[in-house]
Amino acid sequence: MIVDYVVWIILLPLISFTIQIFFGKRLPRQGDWLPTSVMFVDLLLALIVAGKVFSAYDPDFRIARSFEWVVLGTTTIKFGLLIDNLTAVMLFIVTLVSSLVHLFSIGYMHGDPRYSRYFAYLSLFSFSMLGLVSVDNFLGIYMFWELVGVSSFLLIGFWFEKHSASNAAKKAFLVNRVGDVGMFIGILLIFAITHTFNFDEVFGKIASGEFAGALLTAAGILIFCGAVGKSAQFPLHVWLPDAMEGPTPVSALIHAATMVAAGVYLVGRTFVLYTETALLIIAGIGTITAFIAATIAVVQMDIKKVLAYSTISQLGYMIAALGVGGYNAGLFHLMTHAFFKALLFLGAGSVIHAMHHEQDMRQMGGLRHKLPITFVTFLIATMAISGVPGLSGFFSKDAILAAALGKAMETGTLYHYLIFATLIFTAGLTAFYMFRALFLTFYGTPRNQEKYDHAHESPSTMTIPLIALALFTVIGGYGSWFEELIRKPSLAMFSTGAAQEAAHAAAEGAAHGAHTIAMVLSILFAFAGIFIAALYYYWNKYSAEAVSEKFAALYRFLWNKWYFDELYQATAVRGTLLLSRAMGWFDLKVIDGIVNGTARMTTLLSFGSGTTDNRVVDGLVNWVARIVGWFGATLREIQTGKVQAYILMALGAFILLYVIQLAMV
Amino acid sequence: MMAVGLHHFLVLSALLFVLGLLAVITKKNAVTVLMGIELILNAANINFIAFSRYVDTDLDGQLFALFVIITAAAAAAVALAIVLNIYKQMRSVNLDEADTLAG
Amino acid sequence: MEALIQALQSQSAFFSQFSESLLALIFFVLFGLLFATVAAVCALVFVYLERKVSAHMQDRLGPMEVNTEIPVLKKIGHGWAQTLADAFKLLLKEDIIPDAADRRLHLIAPFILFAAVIAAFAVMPFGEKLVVSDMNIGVFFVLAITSFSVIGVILAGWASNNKWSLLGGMRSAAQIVSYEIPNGLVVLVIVMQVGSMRFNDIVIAQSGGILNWHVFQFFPLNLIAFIIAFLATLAEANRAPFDLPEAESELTAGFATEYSGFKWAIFYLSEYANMFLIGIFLSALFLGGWTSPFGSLFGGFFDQPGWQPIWIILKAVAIVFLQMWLRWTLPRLRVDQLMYTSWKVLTPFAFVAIFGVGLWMLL
Amino acid sequence: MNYFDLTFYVFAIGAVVSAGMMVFSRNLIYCAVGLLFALASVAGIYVLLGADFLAATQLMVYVGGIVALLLFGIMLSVKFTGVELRTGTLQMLPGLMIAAGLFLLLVRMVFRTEWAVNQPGEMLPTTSTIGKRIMTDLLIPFEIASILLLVALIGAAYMARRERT
Repeated sequence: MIVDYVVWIILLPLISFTIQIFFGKRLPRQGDWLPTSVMFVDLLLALIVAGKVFSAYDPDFRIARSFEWVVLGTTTIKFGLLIDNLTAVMLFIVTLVSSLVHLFSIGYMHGDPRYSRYFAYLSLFSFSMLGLVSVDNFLGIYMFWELVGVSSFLLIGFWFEKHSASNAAKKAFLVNRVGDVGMFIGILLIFAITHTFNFDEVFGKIASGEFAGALLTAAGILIFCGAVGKSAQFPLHVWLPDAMEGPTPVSALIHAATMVAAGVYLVGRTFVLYTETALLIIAGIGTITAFIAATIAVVQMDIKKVLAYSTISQLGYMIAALGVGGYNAGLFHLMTHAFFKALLFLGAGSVIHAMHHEQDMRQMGGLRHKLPITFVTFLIATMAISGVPGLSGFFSKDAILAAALGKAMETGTLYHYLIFATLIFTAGLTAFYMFRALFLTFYGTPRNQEKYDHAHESPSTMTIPLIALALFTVIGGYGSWFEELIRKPSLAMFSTGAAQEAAHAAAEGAAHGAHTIAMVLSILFAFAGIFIAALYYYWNKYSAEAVSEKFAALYRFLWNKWYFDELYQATAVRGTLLLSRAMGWFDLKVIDGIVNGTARMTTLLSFGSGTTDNRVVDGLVNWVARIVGWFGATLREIQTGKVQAYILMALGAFILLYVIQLAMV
Repeated sequence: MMAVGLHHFLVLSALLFVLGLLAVITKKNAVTVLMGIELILNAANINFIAFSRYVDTDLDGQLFALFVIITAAAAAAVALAIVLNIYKQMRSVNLDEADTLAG
Repeated sequence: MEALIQALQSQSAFFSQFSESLLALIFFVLFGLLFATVAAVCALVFVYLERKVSAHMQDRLGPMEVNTEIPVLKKIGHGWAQTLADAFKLLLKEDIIPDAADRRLHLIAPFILFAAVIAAFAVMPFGEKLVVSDMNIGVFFVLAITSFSVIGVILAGWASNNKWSLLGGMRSAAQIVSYEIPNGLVVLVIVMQVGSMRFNDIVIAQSGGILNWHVFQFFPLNLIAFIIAFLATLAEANRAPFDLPEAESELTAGFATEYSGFKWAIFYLSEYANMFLIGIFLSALFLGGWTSPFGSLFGGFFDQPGWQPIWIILKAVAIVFLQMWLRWTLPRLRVDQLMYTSWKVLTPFAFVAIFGVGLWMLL
Repeated sequence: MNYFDLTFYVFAIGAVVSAGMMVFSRNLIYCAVGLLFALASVAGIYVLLGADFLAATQLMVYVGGIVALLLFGIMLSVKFTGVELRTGTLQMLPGLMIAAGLFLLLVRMVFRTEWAVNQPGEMLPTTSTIGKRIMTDLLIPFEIASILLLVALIGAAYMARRERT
């Protein structure tokens, strides 16, 4: 029953994509109503599914149904759906954000020459993302993973006339490919060892100890590579800021709320795969990402770039949370982040729409009078992401910090204390740069009077999604249902033997003690960040320019995004070019030189020998030649150059051989 | 005359095979050569199916013949396209006249 | 048939004095003659029908007068004897073979065409028991055996050694080959649903009244399939609006230009026999075949075996009437429109139908 | 001589005679017609061997497809208006000798090999078995065959199209 609903949730966007891509232009209003209404139906279905799943109120709730897909000799590849609490939550998030973004896009994309195709792409994305969160095996997740990548590629490069947009699309696709290749190798490694793609069967093999050791760690890290690419983690985070070249609602849906969270979802879904070593790497990468992205965001002037780096930073938080064992906290943050980051992006989209596609914050200012609804919702989202108590972001971020501190106290290693310290400092940075963006955009005096005068509040198709998301941002963190329902999967769940609940309980206890400290620290840092931002940009007590001049080197370092793009340009891109140039040089100078040298030497030699040849040898050779010539003249009759004659001769020879052999036996 | 059995089919197939071969060897026109090839493939198919009935009683032979038919269809299409191209180049499809590359 | 012969031999002393193979030979010939006759009679009826349909549709006065002096028959009126007169005229006309024509192929071509159509009748289910050979690949057999007609048409066009004939033949061949594709695909739709290619299985799957007919299942996918099948078979039979191979205004009479007398009659016969074949084929696949549309209504009275041939012939005649209706209503297509219809309209929709039905059955 | 044998001889003689017509006729269209009847007779032979599905496929692919294609090929590749469609032959005598020799060898092999002949059972419908095998153990060959057909389709269409300059 639930499975049927989920099948329809996945298939409906595919159907609307098919209709839209082929007939969209001929439908009334270019067909925008079709994918939009389909997404709202999907949202309704997802709510029904969530209701049915949560009414059981059982953390171990799961329905799996699969069919035999390919039978190759003795190996059967199954394909199917897995529905548990996590899937239900993800289905709800995706359909909610996607339907609101569809609605928002009707206003935002109005008048675009490829309006109908835009909605077709959105449908394709929704289909892929919904499939991604519902399949029950690695192969399926990989297929949908790539489909999500393709739709992201299509949407980033949607305005492909712009050179920067088509380049950004290519960059996103290529950088993702690096991670995906790792993931693909990981999946093949898992298949090679366990002979199955199915999650439960693979985890069962791990639980029974058939799949362990260094190979398991390697498989985990390889699978994590996919997450690194898709969730824009260090060192593959460079594509996400460029992806902001796509339409802003797309940034909200794909590059903030859902697709980039797929990496987090992947790590969560395959959590039992990761050994302690793998988890430490995951936590480290998440923390580094969170910190680097936050520092870059501090100096950005483009409103979407700020949000992009903030997304990377928050994804780093989630990954780090999973890495320190805060399974629940990471996925909780995934959900709340989806709400407030989608809200932030749509708010930014509303601002950009009002400012006639101006994205530079230096051109804005004072917009709170002109865009009241956008301002209020943006403020709520900013407070949520900064961790102001009472909003959803506070609860989830707090849970992550508590998990990090709990892990540090439990293990007592330096690494884990370092991770905690970095994360809490980054929390302060987050509050600072988000409020900086808010003050620059909405407060102060208008810095571009002309654009300010033309600004106007967006139509209701754009403000309704803002209000709806703001509502979820406020209430999303309350209640303990998430903590109780999304439980960290333990190996015991997949082993057939007796359950081992003891380890699970012990870990919970340590985390609880850390909670209070973490909460106090996080509130402290959040308000410190907001206060400093206000000092600089609201009260204007200090001048930001002065600081940037004083620390010019650091500022340039951050402004250039830690020189990552330059680094990759210098190593990967230039390296390839250099290598090929070196090859070319080698071919031209060395090999050609050798050949030429040989040729010259040969000329000399032959000149010398030629004279002797002409006189002495030729007499002999001519004689031989005449004999060969005679043979040749006789035999060339056979070589007619006609295939049919050759076939004839080959067959004749065959028969001759056969007869000879018969005669000999 | 003995009752029809495996041998009859094999002899029939051999006869069709050599007839096809004869067409391949002796015909000047490329299209007729192609016809000869089709006949050869059919002779082979008779063998496959006869063996699948008389020797190996599951359907492996028939399946093989099916794939042969598929391949023959693809081959005929491509070969005819080539023949038409040759005709465009040389205004003739006689194999003995297609000797541009012969020294 | 083997069973039939053996049964006859064991039952009757008269038959047992002949060898089995001789009897088989005789039966082959008998069945062939039977079907040729049936086809000829059908064609006569349909020619008459076509004249009447066209007359009523286009207000043609036409042949309303041909009659006899025999008192009883004279009463019928309505030019009933026209078609008989036609037949006599055709049989008695001189058989002209152009000087430059290839005599042998000129002779054989109409018979290839005719044989292809007649052979397909061997698997047509006129009733549950009323079928010559209820092959398990019946539908596929029909598609395969009717592809002979392409060869007949090309040969007729070539052997006449005439520009019109050759162009008509080539056009017809291209048309038949193109429309075989959507036709084969939509036949697959039905075969997928039933899981068998045997005609009787397909018909039995639709028993129980009009609502169980395939055309109303999987709405609207099967309806689309039926429309595609109807148009594709119409084109394969070279009927208007797809009658380019014999477009009078362009090609005189297409591949049949150089034919006269009896051989021309064979072409004529094949066309009408083919229409009837299509009628039976489509009604067996989509319209319930020999089952009654009433199901168990009227106490199952119409479900008795005796009604079976009547039902299927009624349905076939209805389809033939539809074909005639289209011919006298629609103008002819251009060649490019013809190819466009096949490749860019019918084939994609046929794929939609296959995919849709497959998905539907999976869910 | 029973029913089965009679049918076999009818089809076998039909196949050989029409194949002979294909080989020895000088008229291209006659060659094609000879091939047509040879292929149709081979389809009959398939039926005798219990391969009903293959027989229908043979008719469909060869008669409806390949022979029609060949006829088109002949008509497009020969200047046939005014000139008769004739093809010459090459090396007829050596060809005949080789063919006869090969035939003798093949027949010798057929009769001297000890075939492990099983008594054939009843002829059962093959279609569903073929379908199931194609979709299970022969899936990969089947997919490759479909890709081959696609490639051939595109390649043939590309090669045969009119040059646009």
